[in-house]
Amino acid sequence: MLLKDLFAVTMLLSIYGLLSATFFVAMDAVDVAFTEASVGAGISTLLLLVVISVTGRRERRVRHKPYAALFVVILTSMLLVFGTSDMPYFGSADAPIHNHVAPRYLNDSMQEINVPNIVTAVLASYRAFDTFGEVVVIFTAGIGVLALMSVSSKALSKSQPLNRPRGLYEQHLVIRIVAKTLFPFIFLFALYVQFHGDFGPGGGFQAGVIFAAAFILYAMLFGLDAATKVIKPAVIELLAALGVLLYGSVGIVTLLNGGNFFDYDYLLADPIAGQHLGILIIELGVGITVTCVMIMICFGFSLRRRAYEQKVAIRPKEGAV
Amino acid sequence: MFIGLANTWVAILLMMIGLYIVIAQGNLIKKIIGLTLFQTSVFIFYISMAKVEGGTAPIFSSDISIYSNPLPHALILTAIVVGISTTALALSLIVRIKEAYGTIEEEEIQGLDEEQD
Amino acid sequence: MIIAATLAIFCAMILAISRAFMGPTLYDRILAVNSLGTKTVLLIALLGFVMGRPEFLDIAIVYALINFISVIAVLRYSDSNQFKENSSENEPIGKER
Amino acid sequence: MVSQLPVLQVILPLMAAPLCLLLKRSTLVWLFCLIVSFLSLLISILLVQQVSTSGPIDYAFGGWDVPWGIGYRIDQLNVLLLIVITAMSSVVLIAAKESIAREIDPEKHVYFYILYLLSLSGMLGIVATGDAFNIFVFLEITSLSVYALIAMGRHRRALWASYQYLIMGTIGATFILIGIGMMYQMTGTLNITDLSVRLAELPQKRTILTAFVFIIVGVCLKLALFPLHLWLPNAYTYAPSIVSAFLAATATKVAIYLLIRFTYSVFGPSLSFAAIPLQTLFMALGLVGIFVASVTAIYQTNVKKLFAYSSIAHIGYMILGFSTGTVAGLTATLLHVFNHALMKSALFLALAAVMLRIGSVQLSSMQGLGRQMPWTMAAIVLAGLSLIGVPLTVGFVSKWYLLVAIIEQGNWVVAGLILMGSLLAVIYVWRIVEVAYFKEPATAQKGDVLEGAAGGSTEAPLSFLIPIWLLVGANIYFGIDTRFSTQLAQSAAQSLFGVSP
Amino acid sequence: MDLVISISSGICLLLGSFICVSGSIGLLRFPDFYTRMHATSVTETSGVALILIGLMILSPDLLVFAKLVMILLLGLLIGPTTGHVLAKAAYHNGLKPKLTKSGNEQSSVPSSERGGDISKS
Repeated sequence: MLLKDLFAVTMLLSIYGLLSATFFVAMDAVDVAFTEASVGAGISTLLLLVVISVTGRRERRVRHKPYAALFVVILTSMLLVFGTSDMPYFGSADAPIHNHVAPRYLNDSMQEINVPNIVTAVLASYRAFDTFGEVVVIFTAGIGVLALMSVSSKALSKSQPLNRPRGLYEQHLVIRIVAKTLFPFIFLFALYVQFHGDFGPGGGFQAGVIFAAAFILYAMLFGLDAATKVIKPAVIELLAALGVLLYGSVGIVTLLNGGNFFDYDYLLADPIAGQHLGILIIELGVGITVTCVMIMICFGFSLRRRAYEQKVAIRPKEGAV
Repeated sequence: MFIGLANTWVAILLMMIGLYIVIAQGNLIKKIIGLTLFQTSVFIFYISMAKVEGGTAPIFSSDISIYSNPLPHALILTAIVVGISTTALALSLIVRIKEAYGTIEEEEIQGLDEEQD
Repeated sequence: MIIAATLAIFCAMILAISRAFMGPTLYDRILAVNSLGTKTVLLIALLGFVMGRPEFLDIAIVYALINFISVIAVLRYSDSNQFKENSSENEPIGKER
Repeated sequence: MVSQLPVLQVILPLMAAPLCLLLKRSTLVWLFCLIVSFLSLLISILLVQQVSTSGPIDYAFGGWDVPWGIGYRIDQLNVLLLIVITAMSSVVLIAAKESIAREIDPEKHVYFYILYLLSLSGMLGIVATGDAFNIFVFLEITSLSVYALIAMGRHRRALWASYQYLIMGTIGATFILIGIGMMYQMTGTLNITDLSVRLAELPQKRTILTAFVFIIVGVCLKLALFPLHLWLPNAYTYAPSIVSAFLAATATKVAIYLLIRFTYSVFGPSLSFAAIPLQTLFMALGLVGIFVASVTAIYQTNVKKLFAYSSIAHIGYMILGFSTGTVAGLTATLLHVFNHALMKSALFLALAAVMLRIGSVQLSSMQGLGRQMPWTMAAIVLAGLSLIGVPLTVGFVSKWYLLVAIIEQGNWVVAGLILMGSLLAVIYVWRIVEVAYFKEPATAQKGDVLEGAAGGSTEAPLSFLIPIWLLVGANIYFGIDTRFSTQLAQSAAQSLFGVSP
Repeated sequence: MDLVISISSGICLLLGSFICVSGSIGLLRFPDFYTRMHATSVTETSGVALILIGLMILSPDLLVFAKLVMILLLGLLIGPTTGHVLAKAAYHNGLKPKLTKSGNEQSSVPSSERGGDISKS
């Protein structure tokens, strides 16, 4: 990473995301690849770009304190190589992980849960509480970003005082038309991913990211004001909370029905149907929260950026382009 | 021996590059990029261990008998989400730091802080 | 034949990556990333057939979409003021005491 | 419903957090949080009773048996931590309303309370869970919310402190993730009980040792053990006062819990202490930490920072007890976890009151405060005495147990050094006493004092004095009547040695 | 019948991958941004189309076929659009095509250095 241009580094990170996702496909981890593609190459690149557009793209000067860092890194890597030299070889079927807990998931989940995508079964039923934690993590991040970035409405005047040139996109016809034709398709696809997660790769998280990406695309092309008109930020906040609550309420209902937390067998009379219903609802909760939090984060960044640009523009230094 | 663990060691190499960037770089955004790299490499490490020779993706199909281990996949899905959440929060901190200090270079920020003391 | 195509796409990806590394301009990189994304879509589609489970083409679709969105995003934000060299601010904006 | 207590303990604040968004009004949200927090306290008290009568409680999520699903396991060690966390959170929250109104913009109050509840539930989740990966997830919930909470401080340095903490914390969490991955690789399980069984019978030790080292380093980063403590002072100093009080009372305690849980329950003392010279290392680090941090504390001009360094020193005491590897030493550590939470929350809450009234916690601006805010300053003095370890306070009890444990091992030098460390504590506490009681009140307010906090600073409001004196009272009560705390700590320590092979 | 299928798909795949590789070589070897762009965008569309058609012939069921068609449509829609936008953005921001042999590769005037050389550190 000797590049000084943060922009180039971001591009390379996006490539890294794409490549690692491809690697995950080659390693049979299709769900992970799905997520990594949309997160590593999509959302995180997007966020980095917004931030770089605020902070400036160039690193000031290269200043390394390489010796301490090198020492730590070499020590750690030696330890890691030492530790991994004992590990079972790559792909060997008699490694402990393939023989202790996982066989039950592979062999019995069809009878117990009847969801062909075993990763979904593990994620949403066997380890549903981890996934609940995951949703809460993303909710936390959303609230944290809001707490840090929210601009009071007073500070942000609605009419943009700085006379920005009409950006590339305000005048770009081709891309707007193409995007417009794409939107219905993207939403349809997101819905497919959301509800097809039981049978193939996908699920609430991935669908949420796709939804959010479509929405962010809309905001980028048609402006933030238009986007906030479609969904008010306050509504998004509420929906994000609602998603978490929806997920949790499944657990509460199972509690009230006399089962343990997230024991979907108690949702309906038929345990298998109960499992299906439970997984459906919690995936919906995940989807809603992820969509809203991603939109929330991107809006937060963009609004802050606009406020920042306004402040910059007020200064006598060369303001608008 | 070398073939059998090559995957793991490549993951370790990537991890260490990431860790080095986090520690050595002075630019806050680059630190975050290093952190992302570090985390993603750990994901690679996890996913590598889930692979079974001859297995396919753990999605049930009646004519397939060997699947890769689904549990690490489920764990890493969670971990990816955790990673992006951390990144988002860190980036929002960076924006605030830029607003408050006017720079995102570690050294300059520390200099500004010492000035104030 | 599928395997040959996979390898060819793989080579093409390597070439694209080296262009992304070399730059030299911003747009070269964007172009390289975009072209890499397209090739990744193909690679994933091909890999599905190589591994005998072509059901997982959803991932390829996601790639295509994400690729599109990220190129748009790159161009959108490369349009911003801060990307110019001389407009990086040196003084704090928010007076936070 | 009784059998569901373990999950309710965590789920209650977790579900309450998003509900806060619906309430909107700051006061309402505060009241709601307070109720939730006290309910959790109630649940943890019930859990203490239940565990002490009928032994550890197991709880299986989703009805899946443990190695396959996620299980909670509440034993004597967990309940100790649960009760400390919930009690501290509840007491601190009483004072939150006034303090927050002063230090945080009104439109962010709701976010503050949500993040507060999330960090609370994250900590509870870490403590209650019996699944290694679940620990990681809840660790991240806590960490993310705490980063955001710290960054809400008024000073711009809060941002920088939060960023540093984020980098360190994320590296630590990722290290823990690597360690968990290696353990999983070798055993195929994530459940802690199952792990301990399968790790013990494993022939190859190299990977396990590496996993152990990674987890320990990761936990120590979170713990702010001496050479890895750099993030802590700034984070505690520039965070909003309430957050400082809450964190000082709970965050490092959770990390100590993780350390104990991993060394004793997962890896087992035979592997943890035999394979690496961990005991000697920790003893040395603990001692150096005590001295370096105490000496640094003496030179601080910001009282919050002073106590932050003192926290690092006290982590040193806890690590010393831990490093003995005996029941007595572990009892001392756990007792100190309990007692230190009492002292530090009292001190930081009192500082929050000072912040509320005079808008600064610089030592120089506290001149003559003993006359202006007699009750608050008296609380600081009493809690400070407890920090030193004066008899009849909790500080004395835990130091006494620590000394006994160390002398039991015949380690007189270390015992002497601990006493010297306490002398250093006398110096830094005295500095505050001197300024507050023996200097005339500053006539002209300093520039760095917030506007509106001018001149005649008066006593803190009752909403502060009640929790502060509750804590000070606890400091003295548990210093005299030590049955409750020592019994909790002792049974926890014994259970660890009983369980492990 | 099988033979016909495998031969036709093989031809499509081979042609497609050849086109893709040649496009990438162009991306690497051509002298400036616009020529590189020309190389990739022209070849990419046809290469993607050919490879996907090759796979479509092989597809075992209708769902896979439909997904491949979707990818193809997306590719045909997105590829040219991004190319168009990219070229326009580059030109808009002052990146001049390299016209003569002696011309500097980054012939942009310093004031509009947005797209200028950065990475030569």
